[in-house]
Amino acid sequence: MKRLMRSAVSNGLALVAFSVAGTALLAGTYGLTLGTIARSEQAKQQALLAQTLPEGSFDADLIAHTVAADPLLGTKKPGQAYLARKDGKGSGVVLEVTAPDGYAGEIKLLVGILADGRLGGVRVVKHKETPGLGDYIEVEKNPWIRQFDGLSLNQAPAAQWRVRKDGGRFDYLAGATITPRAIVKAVARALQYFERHKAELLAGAKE
Amino acid sequence: MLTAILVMALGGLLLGGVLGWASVRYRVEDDPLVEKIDAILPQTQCGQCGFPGCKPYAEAISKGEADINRCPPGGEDGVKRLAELLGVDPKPLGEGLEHKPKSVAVIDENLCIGCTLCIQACPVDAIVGAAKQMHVIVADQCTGCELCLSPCPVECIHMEVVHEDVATWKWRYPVYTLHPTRPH
Amino acid sequence: MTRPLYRFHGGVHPAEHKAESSGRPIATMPLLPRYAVPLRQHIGNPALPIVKAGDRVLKGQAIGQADGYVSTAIHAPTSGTVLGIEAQAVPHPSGLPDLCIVIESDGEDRAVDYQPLDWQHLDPSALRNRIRDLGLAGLGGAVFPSYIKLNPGAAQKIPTLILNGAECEPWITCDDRLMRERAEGILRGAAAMQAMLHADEIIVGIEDNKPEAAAALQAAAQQLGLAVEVALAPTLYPSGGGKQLTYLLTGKETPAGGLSTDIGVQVFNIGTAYSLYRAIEFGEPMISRIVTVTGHVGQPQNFEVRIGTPVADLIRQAGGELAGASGRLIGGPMMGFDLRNDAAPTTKAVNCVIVKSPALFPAAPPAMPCIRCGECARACPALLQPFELYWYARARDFGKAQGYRLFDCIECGCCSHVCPSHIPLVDFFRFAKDEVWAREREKEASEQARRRHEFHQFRLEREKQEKADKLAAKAVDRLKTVETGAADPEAERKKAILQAAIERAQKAKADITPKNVEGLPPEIEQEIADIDARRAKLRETAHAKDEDSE
Amino acid sequence: MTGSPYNLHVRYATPQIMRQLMLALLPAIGAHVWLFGPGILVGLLLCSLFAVGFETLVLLMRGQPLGFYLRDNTALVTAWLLALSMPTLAPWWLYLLGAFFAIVVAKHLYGGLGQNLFNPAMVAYAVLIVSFPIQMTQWAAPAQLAAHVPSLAEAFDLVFAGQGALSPDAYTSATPLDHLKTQLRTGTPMPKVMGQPLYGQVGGSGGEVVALMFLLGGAYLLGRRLITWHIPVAFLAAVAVTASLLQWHDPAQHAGALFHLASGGAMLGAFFIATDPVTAASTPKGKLLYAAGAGCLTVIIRAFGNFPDGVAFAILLMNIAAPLIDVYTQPRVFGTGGGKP
Amino acid sequence: MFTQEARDIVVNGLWKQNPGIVQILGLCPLLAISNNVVNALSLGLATTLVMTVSNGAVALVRNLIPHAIRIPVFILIVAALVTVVDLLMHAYLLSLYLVLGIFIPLIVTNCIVLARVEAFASKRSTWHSVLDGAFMGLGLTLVLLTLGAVREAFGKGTLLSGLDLALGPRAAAWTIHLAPGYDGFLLAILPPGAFIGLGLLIALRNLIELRKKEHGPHPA
Repeated sequence: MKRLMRSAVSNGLALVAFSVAGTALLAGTYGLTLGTIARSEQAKQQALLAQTLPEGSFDADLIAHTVAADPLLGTKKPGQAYLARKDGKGSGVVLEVTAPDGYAGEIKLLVGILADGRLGGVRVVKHKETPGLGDYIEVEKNPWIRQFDGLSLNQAPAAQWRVRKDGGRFDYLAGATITPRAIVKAVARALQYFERHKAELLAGAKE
Repeated sequence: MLTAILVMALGGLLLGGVLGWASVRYRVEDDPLVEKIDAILPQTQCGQCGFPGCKPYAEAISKGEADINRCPPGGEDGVKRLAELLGVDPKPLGEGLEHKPKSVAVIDENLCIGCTLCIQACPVDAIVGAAKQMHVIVADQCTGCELCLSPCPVECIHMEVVHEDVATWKWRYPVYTLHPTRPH
Repeated sequence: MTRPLYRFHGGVHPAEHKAESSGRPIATMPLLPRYAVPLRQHIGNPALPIVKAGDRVLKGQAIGQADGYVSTAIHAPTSGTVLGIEAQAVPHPSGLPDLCIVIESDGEDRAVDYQPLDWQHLDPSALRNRIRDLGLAGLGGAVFPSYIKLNPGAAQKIPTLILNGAECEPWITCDDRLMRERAEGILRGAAAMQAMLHADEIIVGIEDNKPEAAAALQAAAQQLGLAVEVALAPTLYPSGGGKQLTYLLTGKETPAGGLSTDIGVQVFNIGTAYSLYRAIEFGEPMISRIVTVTGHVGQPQNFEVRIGTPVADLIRQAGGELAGASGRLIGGPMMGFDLRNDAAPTTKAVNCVIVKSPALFPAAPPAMPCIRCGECARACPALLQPFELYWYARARDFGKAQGYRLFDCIECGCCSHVCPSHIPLVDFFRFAKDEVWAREREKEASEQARRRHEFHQFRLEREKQEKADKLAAKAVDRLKTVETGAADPEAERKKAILQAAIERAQKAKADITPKNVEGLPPEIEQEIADIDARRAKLRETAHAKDEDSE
Repeated sequence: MTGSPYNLHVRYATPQIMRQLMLALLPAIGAHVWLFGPGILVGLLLCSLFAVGFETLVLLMRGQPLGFYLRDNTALVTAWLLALSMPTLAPWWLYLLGAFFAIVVAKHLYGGLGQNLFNPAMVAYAVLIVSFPIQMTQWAAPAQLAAHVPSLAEAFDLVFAGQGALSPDAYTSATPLDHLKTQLRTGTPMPKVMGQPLYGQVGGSGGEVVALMFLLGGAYLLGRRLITWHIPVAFLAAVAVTASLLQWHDPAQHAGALFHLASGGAMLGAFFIATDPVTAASTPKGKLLYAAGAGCLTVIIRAFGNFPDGVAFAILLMNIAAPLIDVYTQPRVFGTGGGKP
Repeated sequence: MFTQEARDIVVNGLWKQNPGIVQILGLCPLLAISNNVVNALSLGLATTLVMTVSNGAVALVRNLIPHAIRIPVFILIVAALVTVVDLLMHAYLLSLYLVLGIFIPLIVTNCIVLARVEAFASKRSTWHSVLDGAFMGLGLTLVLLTLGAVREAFGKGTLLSGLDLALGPRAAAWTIHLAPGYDGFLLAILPPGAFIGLGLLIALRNLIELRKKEHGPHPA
């Protein structure tokens, strides 16, 4: 019995020692990297958002605020909108948009719209399309998504917001039409959303 | 941060305590591995491996003190099965060791002087007889270890290879042509 | 005839080739100058020879006796002289020689005085022992000692007696001819069997390609007034397998690893029944049987052949091998094996000799890999999955093979017969079975060696301990003697020490001459005694020589 | 030492079995030529050439008897099955790659004939559809719908020189399965989709006739007892039941049993691919289970998966399960009165 | 310093007992993250770092660790080191960190790390343990790198794509395009490609060993 206790206590204490040493090491590293991690993440987010807006269209960090769910955004839960400012005034907005009808489910997009209703750019954030078939919507794989840059509802009438196969103006890759159709539709709807909520989106008053 | 350290310390104390207790409480004394190795060895008790019998060799293997390729009676097949058991690569029999066909010792009755030396040498008591009596080797019990050969003062013991007969004959692994027989 | 038949799973229809030999009546072999009777003809222990070289024997005289329970006797096929007991070619797939009693015929063919068995009045056990001593063994192929199978067992009753006249293997017609020509004898034997087994019914199973045989049996049954049911089974190999025939006629499956008696059925070959008839009616031991000689020979025919007849002589009697013969087969083409040496004698197991020719038995086409098409499984009467078995047997994974019930394989050869890739499946199963048995034996031996070694160690330890104890006791004694003292302490002490030393020496001498003569089996004791006697004699003669020289 | 020497009168030796299989494929090939133009012949020819070429190469490398194995026709059967599952008029290198994966990877890397775990043609198909989804989904349009049916010469041209002269839109169309999925994803209701000209009477114009011919070939194999009924019946029944269940659950989103049976590779799979004895389960009960699983998975993959047809993936998945299925469906051995070994 | 023993350790790590293709340990990251050179190299180096330091640390304190709790202590040490690496990468190599994702923390459960600690570092000197950790790690990295290169080359026709994730945007230009216009063989990049690739690597090694045995000067 005594042997049992002695073994239990000595092993317990040894493990305590190692635990404390290890935790201390971790705690130290954590403290050291905490600030850097936050800054890196921030920068990363900003860099991603910046891709959807032309260079020079904003001069300050984008500000996030929440927008309510809207069928035009394809969202079912409140999402984020990011306000871009130039010279202190709202110069554009980046919307989180969901295209619900991809070949393999939802496609999450970031749609950057300038104050004048022109598209700054569109980026796919998340999708489950077939690799090699529907994934040319990623900018790293194909410049296809850059077709949207600079377009607006005025420049391209509603009838043209379709892929070529359906009589519209957008290119697509043979064999995969569902994906571009979904994105084109989603972007067009996002533009409509912007037209309707332009004022409040650009005001960014809730700062 | 302090909480983190405290939580970890407490967890360490608890786990360490339990493990320390369990290590003493549930210590396994006997190594069942030895039994498993021993079961593979052919039990000739011949000592060619350099150990006095199969069990000591099995113990040495399990402790990592002996290689698995020291047992000639077990042959390549035995080495392979040991390798499988221990999860190591099989290897050829060690230097100077070779697998011999199964043999039994035979005493030449005309020469035996009944000295009992071979009886003492036989590890499996397969030799029967008493002092000044002719000794006889029970062929069924002889493992072919050859340990009785050297003690015999008159060299009356020799090994005889056990040949296959109708009763012990086995169907061979079928050899059949995979190549076409050339027509004519 | 109204009996419902139960179709067993699988089976094949090989070309029958029965007509070659079934048309001619059974002929008798003439007396030959020499016979070689193998000791090992039946399942179980080989017979123990009870004659030696130079002995004169009569036809039907026992020359070997049953050794143990599963064994039976062998008899001289004719009168003559025993030339010796020597290793000879025997009909065995190995081609290895085995011990045979070689008898030189004296041409008189004088028989011992056969004594019919009063089987209706003999004590059943005594009757069975007589049958054993007459050497009766199953003639269907398995050669199991008949006296064991004629024991009704603890239940004192085996309700169903089946006579196996199916003869499903191609080429073989010995049973067919026997049934046609000697139906009455067969049924008389069967009646004796029925009485010994207390069977309620006798069913004879015959494939429907032997209508004459069935008719002959039916007629004989009527004549004898014996209630025998002759069932015509559809011709389908292997309906003559014991288990298959039992199922075919009764719808009962013999349990795997069990015997047909477990389901109240005993099966005998019709040839065995005929031999039993000869044994009990005439007291004739099993010294002959019917053998089909067919294939590439001058005149295929059935012969009544004495056990021990060289196959070469048999073939010569059937018109000899025709030009282009390419070998000889013992047994049928499905389960038989190639005979290496035609000097080998026939045994109780040899029912057929087929001379091969390339036209009748072309060389096996090259085997292709198994594609698991399942033809073999569809053909297997034991409901096995031969392709799985083959896979593991080929990989020498015998544990797995046994899991797929390797030992339920009856080696009928149906799977090899239908294999579209021409794989010799049965060869693999035979290989695997033998390998499993061999390993089992090896394990047994090594286990025994281990136990003996452990006991050896224990004995050495014990002896050492005993010796130490005794020495210690002596020392104490001596000390006592010394302490108590005597008249002349000094002389007494010296004497005591001297005495102790002598004793010690004697003791030590006794100790280092260990004996290992306790609890020996009698035959080894006998052997030692024999050898010692020989040695003693040797010494005596040596002494005598010495004395002479002096 | 020969065991049973009577191994001679085999009904069909392995090479003949393969020849019978190819014979049974002929009606469907004929129908295909009649309905879709002679393009398929180019595919069959190329696939056969490449497959036999790779087979020769590997046999040489493995030091195995060449003529003996080439005569067994297994490479040809694999090639035909692959060519029939691929789109007609695919570029030549697709056939080359397919033959490589079928013969070298799926067959010989696993040990050659009889040793492969997966159906070689289906492995090749899966590799191709995953790697080249665009090329693998450009199917020849049925003759009466296509703007232009390529002649044999044009077909050669297309296969070797790429699209060149002809725009793919002129002679290709999505298969009904593919099209159905596309339409459903974009929200077209089921009845409207089915009314479109591509769908013919049952499962795509032309497609259902080819499927019928596969059925005919399958019936021939059954009649010759080269396959047993278990796998095709269980496969097709499972397809029908699963499809019906889905349709019953949501008629707007799922096509019915008849459509599924007559389209894609259902019939080819049921009679010619799932029945491949090397890769299928082999006990009677196991075959039923195996094929039912494959049929059920086929419809599920068609309905919810990322690729239009699911036959190949379903069969490959069940290939993995086949050995296990066999272990658990061992038939009762004679004399064991029921229960597993 | 480089005794025969040290040389053996190096050879074992890189070839004879290579964790990736001989011991077949640590497959989870090996298969998941080897779809291009940069990912493979990064994870390989991270693992090497962890192995080197943890082997060294364990060897250093091996005499202080009671036998009964050695496994928890090993895991504690390894986990602490992995978390440190994880935090550092999160802070300074964010893009790469996002790509490698869960596989950095998973190094803790990579059996090769624990295997070396238990089998080697807990019994041998610190210097040899460090060497063993480093070269076992490098052996794994080598396999990862080869696999990554093969998969990337076949799958995308490039090498070193994604270098910018580790070295900043400038490095994007360093990507090597092997065959312009090559569409890519997608299977190689998808998970099955990893299994096929690893299988081929193992086969290649076995082939080399076999050849060595056949033609080698010292027949075994």
